[in-house]
Amino acid sequence: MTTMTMAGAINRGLRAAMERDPKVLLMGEDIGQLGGVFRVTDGLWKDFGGDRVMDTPLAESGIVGTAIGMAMRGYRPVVEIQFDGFIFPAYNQITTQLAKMHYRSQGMITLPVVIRVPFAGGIGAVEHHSESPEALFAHTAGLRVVSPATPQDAFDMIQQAIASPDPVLFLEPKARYWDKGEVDESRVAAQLEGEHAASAATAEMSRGRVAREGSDVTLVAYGPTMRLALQAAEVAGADGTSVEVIDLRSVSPLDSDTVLRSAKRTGRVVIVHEAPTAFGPGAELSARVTEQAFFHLHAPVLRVGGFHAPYPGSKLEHDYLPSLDRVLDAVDRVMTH
Amino acid sequence: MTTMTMAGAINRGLRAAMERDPKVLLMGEDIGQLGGVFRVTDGLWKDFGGDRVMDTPLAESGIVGTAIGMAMRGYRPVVEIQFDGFIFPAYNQITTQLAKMHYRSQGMITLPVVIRVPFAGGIGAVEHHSESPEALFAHTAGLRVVSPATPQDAFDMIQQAIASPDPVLFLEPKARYWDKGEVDESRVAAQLEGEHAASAATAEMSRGRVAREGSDVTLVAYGPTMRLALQAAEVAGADGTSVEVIDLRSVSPLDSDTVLRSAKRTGRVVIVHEAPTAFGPGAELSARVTEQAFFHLHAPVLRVGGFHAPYPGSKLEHDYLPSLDRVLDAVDRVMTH
Amino acid sequence: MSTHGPLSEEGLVRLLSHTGERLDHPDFGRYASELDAARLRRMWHDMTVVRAFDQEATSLQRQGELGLWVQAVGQEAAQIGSGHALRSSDFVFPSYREHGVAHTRGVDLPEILRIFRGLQHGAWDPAAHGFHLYTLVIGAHALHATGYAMAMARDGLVGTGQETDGAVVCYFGDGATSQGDVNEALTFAAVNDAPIVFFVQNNQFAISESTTRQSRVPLAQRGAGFGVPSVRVDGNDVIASYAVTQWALQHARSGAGPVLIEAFTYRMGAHTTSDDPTRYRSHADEAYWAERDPIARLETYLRGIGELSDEAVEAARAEAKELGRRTRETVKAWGRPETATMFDHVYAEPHATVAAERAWFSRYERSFADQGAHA
Amino acid sequence: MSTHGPLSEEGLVRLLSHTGERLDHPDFGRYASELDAARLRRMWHDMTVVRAFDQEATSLQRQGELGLWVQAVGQEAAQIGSGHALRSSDFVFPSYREHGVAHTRGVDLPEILRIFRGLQHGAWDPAAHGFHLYTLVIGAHALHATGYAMAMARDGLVGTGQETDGAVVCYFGDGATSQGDVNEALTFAAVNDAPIVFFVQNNQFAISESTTRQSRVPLAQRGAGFGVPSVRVDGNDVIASYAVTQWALQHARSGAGPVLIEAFTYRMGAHTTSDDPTRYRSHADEAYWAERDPIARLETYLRGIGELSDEAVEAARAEAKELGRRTRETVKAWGRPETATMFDHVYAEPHATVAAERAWFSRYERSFADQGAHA
Ligand SMILES: Cc1ncc(C[n+]2csc(CCOP(=O)(O)OP(=O)(O)O)c2C)c(N)n1
Ligand SMILES: Cc1ncc(C[n+]2csc(CCOP(=O)(O)OP(=O)(O)O)c2C)c(N)n1
Ligand SMILES: [Mg+2]
Ligand SMILES: [Mg+2]
Repeated sequence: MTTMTMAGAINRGLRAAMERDPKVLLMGEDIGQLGGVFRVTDGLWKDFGGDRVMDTPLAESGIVGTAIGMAMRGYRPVVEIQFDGFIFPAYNQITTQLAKMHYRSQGMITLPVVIRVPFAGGIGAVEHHSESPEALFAHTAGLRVVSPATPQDAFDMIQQAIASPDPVLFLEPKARYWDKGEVDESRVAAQLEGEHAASAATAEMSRGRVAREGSDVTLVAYGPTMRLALQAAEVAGADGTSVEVIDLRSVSPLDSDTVLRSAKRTGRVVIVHEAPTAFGPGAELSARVTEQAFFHLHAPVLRVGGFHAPYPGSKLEHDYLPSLDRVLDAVDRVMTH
Repeated sequence: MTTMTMAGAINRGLRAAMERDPKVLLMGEDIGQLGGVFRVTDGLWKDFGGDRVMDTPLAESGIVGTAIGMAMRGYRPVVEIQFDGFIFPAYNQITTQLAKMHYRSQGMITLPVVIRVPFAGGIGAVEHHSESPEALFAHTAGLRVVSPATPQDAFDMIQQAIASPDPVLFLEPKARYWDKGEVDESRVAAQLEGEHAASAATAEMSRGRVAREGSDVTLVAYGPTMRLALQAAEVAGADGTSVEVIDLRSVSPLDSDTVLRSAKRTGRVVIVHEAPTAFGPGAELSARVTEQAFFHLHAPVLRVGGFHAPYPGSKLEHDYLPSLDRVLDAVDRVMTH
Repeated sequence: MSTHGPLSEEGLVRLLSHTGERLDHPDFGRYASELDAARLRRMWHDMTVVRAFDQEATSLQRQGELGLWVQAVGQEAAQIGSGHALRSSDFVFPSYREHGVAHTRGVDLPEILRIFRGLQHGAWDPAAHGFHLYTLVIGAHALHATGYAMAMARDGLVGTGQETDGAVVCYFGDGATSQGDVNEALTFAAVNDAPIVFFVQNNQFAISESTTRQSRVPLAQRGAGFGVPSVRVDGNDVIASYAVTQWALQHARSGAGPVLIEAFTYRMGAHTTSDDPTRYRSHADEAYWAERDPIARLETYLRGIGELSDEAVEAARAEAKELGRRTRETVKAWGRPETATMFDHVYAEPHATVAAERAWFSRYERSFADQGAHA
Repeated sequence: MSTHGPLSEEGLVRLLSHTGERLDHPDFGRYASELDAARLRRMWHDMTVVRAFDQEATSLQRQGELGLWVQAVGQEAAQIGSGHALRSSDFVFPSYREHGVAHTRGVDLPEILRIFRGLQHGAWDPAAHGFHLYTLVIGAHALHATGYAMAMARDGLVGTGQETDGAVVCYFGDGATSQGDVNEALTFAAVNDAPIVFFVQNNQFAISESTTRQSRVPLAQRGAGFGVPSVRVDGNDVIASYAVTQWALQHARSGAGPVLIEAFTYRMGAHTTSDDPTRYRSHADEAYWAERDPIARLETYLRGIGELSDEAVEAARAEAKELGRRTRETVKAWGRPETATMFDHVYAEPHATVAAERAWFSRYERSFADQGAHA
């Protein structure tokens, strides 16, 4: 076990993947000498050289599009998009090409491309640097969308994402980059050397987990809001409400089974994410839980998310984002039934 | 009253808007001499000239981006995107610029840009020509997303969209282009000459309507699936199930009030759309209905939509799309409770 | 014809005049030196067969056997000429009209129609043919091609002087040059010295829009703006199309970086079977270009030098006829894919949503079978 | 310094050497003829004040009063030179580093800091200043600028020879030239003969990446690929920057269509206050460019011709100091916006979702107030 920040854990995970497989390449803006604006690729350019840690032209469509071409020749490009709000120039390549090429080719072409995106808010940044666009990708078949919430998951999941034959949008909660945690480096290494490594890795990365057990309310979160969810569970617990916290880890696929198992016990579900509530990830979770556990529910599934407004100036972001009070308010509301 | 096809009604609506306001311009690929690949702009180039019906370079980002610039100088560009699957090169301009400029400028800049998109499937087309991307736009604040289902609505709503100061994604169900209906041309003309015309037009375009009354089940649809929904109501009615059909007309805003009024009476809701079910528009409707009418519901809200797969080859599209049987199956399922 | 701007004929490399006389060119003439009469006959044969197939597909569409067909009539010289310059170590990224190139890459032509019959979106194994799938989103594949070329260089398949050296050829149209992706591809290719040939078929139209709506200047000029050497060629001249492609491929395979070719040609048919060109172009224009037919031009030349016998013409006609018959039969024999295949290959690894929907769908379908059994 | 490629100094228009000697240029010299000593002094003054403001903002960021600051140090000549060539009938689309241009357009400099203090995303009235908001998505505004220019032409504000004739100037960086949107803007501008000047400040870096990562060749070459006349200018020479912009504006305002200017300069500071340039560039490089400081250069020249008195220098220093004080006070006095304003201006007309969320939020906030009242 080693103590690492989440940024450090991703860095270590990238390094391990590059050492394991010479076909793994990093591509992005400023990821080389600078080590990325968040320093997530720090030291990799020095150790692996500019051929494997490539500073690209400033063009996101070009980055993803050329990564697709390289993946077609057997490379495993790991692309960094500098900030959430700058993924949209690549949206066409991601949605019409990256997501659909495997299907278009009847499985003849696989595109093991990972797109790393520092995402979500809370860091006092200017416009376009704090967004949570996951629903805009989860709706499109062919993509996987995951987000780690701990250094351990960050370390494991980046390697699983790289090992997966499917394209993965790897969303890194940037406000959590400097949170520390214990990381066991051996488990994922063993998994990735095992038989059916790619399948095992993909499957594990696609599953949620119960992060805290409880019996009254199921509180669902992932990535950026996990810390908040655990805090809320703590506070509610002190008030006598037992909250089970589920870390989804994956948005596509959405591990509704893990949520349903819990929901059927608690009968109450709250989901919290930074993405805008309207047409957001919580809508899908709510719809599925209602479809599949309707007669177990004591209360409607509630959603706590961003508002239907552009991400505001940073002075207002803490009012825009789900807060401890707003999560507790939702927990209280489901508990009234 | 005049009998028109939906394509003809949009054409007439565009013409009326251009006659009413010299600032209205059309922009797009092949909309001039050719009249658009669906002939929706037929005759307009001849009558208004190439300066008001502009054939643009083949670049969707460029089309929307320059339309934004023209709107900043007081024009009202109506952009045609040739097919649903080709809107994605413009996604960055739509999501980060068109949707956010009003907010960014604290209301100083309004962008009355309408983006017309022939969308949805059922016409036996090749890849990228049959998609339903509405959820990918409704999640973003700052955009309105509407879709007419009848020639009358097509005629009215295109003019209301043009009159609205907000950017509007105007989704035209291409498989319904040649369906005929009666159109009263005078009502919207009067509305648009009235006081607060823009407000009245925007408000009306943003509301759903009860298309058929019923008491057992609320069946919600819009645009491409409205005909199917009415058919299903007919068939279910013959079997003794009274189905109320709601035509949402607007996806953003989603007129959940109209749905809720009905849902509170029927206690059963089914929504049908062509967009993939997962993270689709029905998820938001389901979540809202559950949040706000949970204790009125006899059954969970059910969704009938496309599958989590790329739109398939056209030989399979009728299995991919919601069918009469699938809608009736969902109606049956909610009726078992 | 305009004498400047993107439709001018200025600066076109030409080795065969439109009346069928053989010409020389100081820079590019030598790249055609290996084209002996037998080789030219082969090219003529290929063009003829490809055109016949094209016409067969058009009539199959008219009969309702295909949802759509995209004709390449008029562009055979650009496609067969460039295609003949390729070798197996090269890799092609077509757009959606490159049936001629497909033929040179060994794709069995009727297979292409799987796409247009709505069976599937891709219809051949790209790796087997060195020929990627058609891409319908204009310009998107230019970036894939560039990335692929970067990967080839990385794999040591450039600049060794061996037969294994290869390059990518990426085909797109005049309209596509306006797309951001194509311009980004030029940037990425240039700064990475990627072994890629951007082959623009300027067929003068993007559906109904004249190339003058896409550019003020000849499209070949675009390359220089990115530091990419460029050449304009008469795309109705199969010999010149071959020669400039040969030059470009040698440049790219040697490791000297990307090249852009503008092949100036004319789309003699409609954009697709859904299109109606009478709405936007004149008969005079069509007649002018009919006189410049790429196949007739080579035929005149070969006949003139006594290298195209009536037997060779008859053989081509027979092969075309047989291909037509085989195409009709093949297309009509294709069954409808199994419904459940729509869930295949969405992901390479299991995905819970797909699995759940597939399971639901099969229960749902079975429920009808059961009802049927009970009825 | 490299002698070819995008960092070469080849072909730069220069009217003031880096040691402060006045030069002539056969084509562009005359466009600076109206710059008498008084005008040059004004430009020197503006550059000095803008730099002082820039440094003040940097220290405010260090003190935690701003979330971020984007310095323009080193680029004052390109910005003030081009800004002085503008008139009120022109319209500017900046990217996010054009504080110098903002100043010439009458934007009160401290107002810019509203953005960087996180109060709002846009901080001035674009119409009032003929100066659009900053756009942070690289290259996106190049299309807005082009559309705006197309609209100006449509409004008859081009080619009349009147003072009402105007043009758009669109600023962006070397990195931005790689974006699809910038290239699409060149296409749209060219085919529409839009009255627009694309002003590329090649400050040699896109954050940490050298311009050699964006292009093989000087960026001014890009224009020609689209048929857009282009010029390279020494962007640290305020006189030449003025002159080429004057030429370009006259060209565009006359209705002759777009122009591209590459101003070759150097970002003397960090990319932003979050950046650490020691990770990617050398002191030697920085020292080389420190000797080419655009303000010092003009100062040397004006001193040399006896046109910059100690009083003038003192006056500028005093104004800068006063601006610094006012900036600090203004910034610190800004309150936090009302929370509910985050729901304002999402749409111009009511939107049910926003209305419902706003209502919920106000009930929710009141619930705390109520609890407070009860407690
Ligand atoms: C991104 C995108 N926008 C629009 C279309 C619709 N479309 C199909 S072909 C075409 C014209 C293409 O013209 P060009 O690039 O010259 O190629 P050509 O068809 O002439 O071979 C258009 C607009 C598309 N396929 N993709
Ligand atoms: C689409 C997009 N991608 C990435 C970024 C992050 N980013 C901000 S500034 C910058 C570099 C811009 O370089 P350049 O265009 O040369 O302008 P400069 O900052 O040097 O003035 C980058 C990559 C962005 N703002 N927008
Ligand atoms: Mg063309
Ligand atoms: Mg720069």
